[in-house]
Amino acid sequence: MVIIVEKNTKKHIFKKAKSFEGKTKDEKNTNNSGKLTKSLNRNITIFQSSFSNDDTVIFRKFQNQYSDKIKCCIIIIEGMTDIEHINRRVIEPLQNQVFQRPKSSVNLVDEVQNKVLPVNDVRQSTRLNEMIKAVCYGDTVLLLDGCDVALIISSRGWESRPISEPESGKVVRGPREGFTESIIKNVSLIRRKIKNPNLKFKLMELGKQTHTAICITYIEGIALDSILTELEQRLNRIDIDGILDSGYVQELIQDEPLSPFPTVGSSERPDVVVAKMLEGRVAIIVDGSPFVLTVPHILVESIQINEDYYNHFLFGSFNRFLRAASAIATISIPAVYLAIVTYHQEMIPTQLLISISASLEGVPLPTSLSLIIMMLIFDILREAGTRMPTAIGQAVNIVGTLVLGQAAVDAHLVSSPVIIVTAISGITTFMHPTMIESVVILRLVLIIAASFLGIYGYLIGVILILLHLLSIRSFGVPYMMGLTRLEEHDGQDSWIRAPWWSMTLRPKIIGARNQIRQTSRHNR
Amino acid sequence: MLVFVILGYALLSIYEFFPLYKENKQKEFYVNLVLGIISFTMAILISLRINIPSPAEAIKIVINYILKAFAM
Amino acid sequence: MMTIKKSITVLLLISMIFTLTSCWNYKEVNQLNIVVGAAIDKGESNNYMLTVELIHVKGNADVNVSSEVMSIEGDTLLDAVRRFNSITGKRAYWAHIRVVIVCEDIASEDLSRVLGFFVEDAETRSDVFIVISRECKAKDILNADLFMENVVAETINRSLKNSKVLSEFQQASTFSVSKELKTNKKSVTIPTISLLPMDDKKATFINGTAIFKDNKLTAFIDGSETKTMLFLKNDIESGVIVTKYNDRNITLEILDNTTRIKTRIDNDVMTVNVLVDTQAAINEVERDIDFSDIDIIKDIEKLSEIQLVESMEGVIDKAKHYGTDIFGFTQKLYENHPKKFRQIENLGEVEFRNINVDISVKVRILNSGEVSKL
Amino acid sequence: MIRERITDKEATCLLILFLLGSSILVGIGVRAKNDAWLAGILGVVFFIPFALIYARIQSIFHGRDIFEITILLYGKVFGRILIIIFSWYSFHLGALVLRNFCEFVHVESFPETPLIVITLCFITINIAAARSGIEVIARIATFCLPVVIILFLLMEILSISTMDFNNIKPILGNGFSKVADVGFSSFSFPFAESVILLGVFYTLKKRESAVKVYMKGVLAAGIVLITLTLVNIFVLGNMIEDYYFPSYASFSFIKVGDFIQRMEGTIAISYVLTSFIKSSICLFVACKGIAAVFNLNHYKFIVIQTGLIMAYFSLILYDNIEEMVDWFQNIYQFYAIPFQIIFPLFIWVCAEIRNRSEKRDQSGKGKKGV
Repeated sequence: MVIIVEKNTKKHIFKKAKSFEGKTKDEKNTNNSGKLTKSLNRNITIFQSSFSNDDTVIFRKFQNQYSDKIKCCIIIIEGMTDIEHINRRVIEPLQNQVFQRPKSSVNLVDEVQNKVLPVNDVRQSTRLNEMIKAVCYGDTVLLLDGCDVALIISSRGWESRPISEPESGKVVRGPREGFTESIIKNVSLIRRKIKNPNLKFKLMELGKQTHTAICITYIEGIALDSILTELEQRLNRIDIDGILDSGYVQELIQDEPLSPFPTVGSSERPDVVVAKMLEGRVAIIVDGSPFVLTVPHILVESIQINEDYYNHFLFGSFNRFLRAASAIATISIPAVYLAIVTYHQEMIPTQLLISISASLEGVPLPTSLSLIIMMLIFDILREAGTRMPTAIGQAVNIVGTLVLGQAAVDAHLVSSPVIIVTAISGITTFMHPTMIESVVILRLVLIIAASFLGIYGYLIGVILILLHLLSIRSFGVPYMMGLTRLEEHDGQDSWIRAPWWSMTLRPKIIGARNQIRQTSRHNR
Repeated sequence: MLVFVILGYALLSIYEFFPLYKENKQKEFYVNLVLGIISFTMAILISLRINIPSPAEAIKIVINYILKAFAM
Repeated sequence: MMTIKKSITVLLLISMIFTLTSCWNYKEVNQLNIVVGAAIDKGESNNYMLTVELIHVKGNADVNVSSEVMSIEGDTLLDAVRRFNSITGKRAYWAHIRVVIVCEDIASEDLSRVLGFFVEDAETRSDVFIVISRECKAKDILNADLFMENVVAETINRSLKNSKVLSEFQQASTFSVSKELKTNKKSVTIPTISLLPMDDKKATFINGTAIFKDNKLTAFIDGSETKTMLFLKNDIESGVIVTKYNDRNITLEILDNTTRIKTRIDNDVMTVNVLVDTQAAINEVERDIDFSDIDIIKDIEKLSEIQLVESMEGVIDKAKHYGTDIFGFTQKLYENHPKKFRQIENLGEVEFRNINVDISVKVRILNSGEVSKL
Repeated sequence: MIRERITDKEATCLLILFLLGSSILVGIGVRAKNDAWLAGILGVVFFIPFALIYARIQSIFHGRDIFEITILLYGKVFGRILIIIFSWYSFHLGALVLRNFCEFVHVESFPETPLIVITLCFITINIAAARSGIEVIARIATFCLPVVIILFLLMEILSISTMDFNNIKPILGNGFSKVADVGFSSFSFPFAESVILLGVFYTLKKRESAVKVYMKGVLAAGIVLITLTLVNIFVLGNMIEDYYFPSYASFSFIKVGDFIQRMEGTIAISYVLTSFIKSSICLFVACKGIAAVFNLNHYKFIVIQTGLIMAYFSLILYDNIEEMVDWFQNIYQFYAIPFQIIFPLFIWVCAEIRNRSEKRDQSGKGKKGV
């Protein structure tokens, strides 16, 4: 699939180049290398042929009012550029200022760049490709008559969402800002938190069609070089036509593409990302996506929520414990219920057994099947609820949960314990939003395993999952790090959240380069 | 039962033996093949309910013999 | 490549689980007939007649529990158990059984044969209460009329659980009985159950103890004798002692009791010292006794001590008469002096009759148990 | 191929779980009835010198597995014969453990399910574990050990109310010789079975750690097993030898109030975990052994087939559970002598001699140099 797409794009580019070569015959010699000519009109036609059938491209020709010889043309794309900025800082000085055309064309460009334009980012260019790209990015190309050198004036500016609190991962306590779709804003959000020259940003571009900007961010001296080089290698390997969200990148750089567990983290919150960077992780900002990726991502991070660190450590630890317990519960409860009810009835107290038996009276479906169906219905409701507008979503939820559930029990389609189990398991799913994807799948797998060998089937399933979890790594870091051993160092920030004054070291492998987070005696 | 056994082993051989053969790991391939044949015959015998003599019996007889010899 | 391989492994494994295990032991709860009580009688044509009490559940939202009793005969117990399937259609489920009632006749033949099924089967729990039906068929007990409860077995279960309140019968489970049977140094004792007529109805009534020699029922003792036996076994926690003082009945409530047993083997003579230390409260008194007089309390203590010793001696004599060591003295002797005991055992002289029992009882009245002085 | 490494702690967890595997199921020294705990203590005491020998072998040849050591000491032909013997034992032990556990599931929970189904289901996780390598098994062991220990502690505390402490009397009622005899069998099962771990501990980080791991592991496992045996005696008394799986039976008496009862299903979790670890290690070592015999590059290619053979082998070993228990109690301790005592002694003596001569050589060379 991927290969075909690649071929198509190559052909397309080739075609474009060909057509533009054919049209202007005498530029053929000069334009083989994609260079400008000295004639303004020809240059404009070159650009026009490049942007043929694109009406959003504006070619604005104008002259200096004091000198007819100075003819200019700016090329911009509507909507991508800050028009006001161009009018004031480019067109106005060029039209109104008095300046003489120097003898050579190069000098004219220098003159304009150095003396006329009050813009901070202006560079000269002779390569056509660079200029076309710049136009596509929203920069302005200024062509001058008689010069084969053009000026690229930075003028990117488009409407973007203001910084607001993100929908996911709301907090009671903690900063209320979230990343937006603009990479520049996102970078500034991170920069604002770490005022330190060690904070590094490496820009690169991905996507052969979309040319999406991507920024690798890390703190030098904390982030491991091995992780960084590995990440760069993987990013360089990416060969895709377009990237519309950081999810693309996430999937393309993952260690275990088939694992249901995420090995790349993502967050919408600058404070979370910065905290992770301070532990030695590397962040990847993708233009156009409010979700910033962090690597390496290990399982513990799924139960670490930023608020844990802002609240009292006991409360934080309690919440963390609840989250861990409900993570286990949400995948286990349906399977264990199924195993006990269909295989190990001796474990149920007699009273309970009687009421379960009564609730099963007249239910045609076997428990295993009804449990699977209910789980699927729950997932359907969840999926429907997220896509719906809020008002309708609530209605769907009410209909789904109350009406359907009650009706199903009344009509003897499912037994009421099954509904209860589904509901508990469903609610606990939402304790860790980042895990939903994996939880849904694992739950079904465990239900199926339990329906075949009871509690032993469930255990086999759990052991298989554990084996999988223990054998995968994220950028060389064991995925279960911190969870297997309850030692002081690793355990401080896994099952519990130790008080800040005692967390003197960074996580073991991730922060191996600079282990010391703080020297404890200064704090206590 | 027999169908399951044959089906399972067919799947296994696709999964296991072909890659080894392709990668030209001859020694591994042959050892694995021998083991595979052993396990396949055992599976077939078990599925056909043919009694395979247990080594536990033999060990028991030998050890009892030795113990008696020592007791003497 | 490796990851694809791995996923294929996982798929293969899952498919293996799918294809290889079809659900042999899968059983839905409503496909089960929950057995709560079982009664074992002698059959008319076959060896055993098994009567079971099944839970009958009705209603979905508000559960209605009632029970049904049915009987069937079989050569062995398992045979009878399996035959139930052909009557009810559903599988009988034994994991929640509460009580097993064994008829006198069967108990006097061989108890261990009955126990086998309950202890060895994986489904039945091994600590089910066991009682012996006296002067009626075991089947009739399960058919008794109900008072306040829906299920007969549950009623029996509760009264057995609360046996400590009255101390006129003890608890016995299939496990404890088979354990004692195996020891063969202690006679098995199992509470007896009978039917008590009440107006025109018949209620179940647990009282007294059946005594076994080896695995055969040999004798019965009544409730008060059972209480005395429990005193000797250090198995009493509460209960009452009724004493006469100046022709007036005084009821002492036992608050706490410890019985210590000391054993001695000198020159092949086995002696057991029983030290009973009881703390009691005067609870129900016919009027006109002044408890402010300490001497009177002393007297009552004395009287009750004598009374206890007398009754204990009586029970021990009775046990010696049947040759059954229901108190576990032999076991104690063996535990404390294994070597000497072995020697005597090898001589063939270990018999309960040969054991000397010395009893000393101390009753301490802690308070008068009255709320007010009046 | 990255060389696998396990920390001391992981190794200790591995050893403890290995020793607990299937021995918590069938109990140790049950033939000694109420002196089983004494037999257990004797077993530990007997084993300590051997533990030191095992550890010594590993620390002399630090970083090498038992197969490399054998070939180094005895050459290619005789060494291979020894390897075959060792891997056979590992293979056989794995099959025994598997059979043991599956028999437990079969008898206690799924009497109607054919044994082969249960066995195949369990061998899948063993194969998966052995394929993922010893590092993963070790890490899963650190995960499992707290679960196992906490479950046992919980169950033991809950079953206090059902205990009868008089059951332990009379101590040494059947004489010391019986206890010593049973003590030997509890030496060979489970303690001396840890000879298998010689095929695993080449991954240890430090030279000295083998001794530490062996001592810590054996003592911890001994304590767990002996407390468990004591609990069994206190609860079951003289009935202990009537049960195939005494600890399961003794935990079945637990009642918390009227509501929570028949808790023994919970303890099955620890049985699964320990048996899983033990049979996985056995499968791993057996595969490594086969790979060493045929000089294969990697053992991973043969895990599936070896695992399947192990499963079938465990099925044909015995016709029924009585036969199995009888074999375990009367034959196994003699059968295991060559593998548990003779084989390591052989290696150890040879290794010491070689070690001495090497040292002498080295010191001689050193003197010459000076």
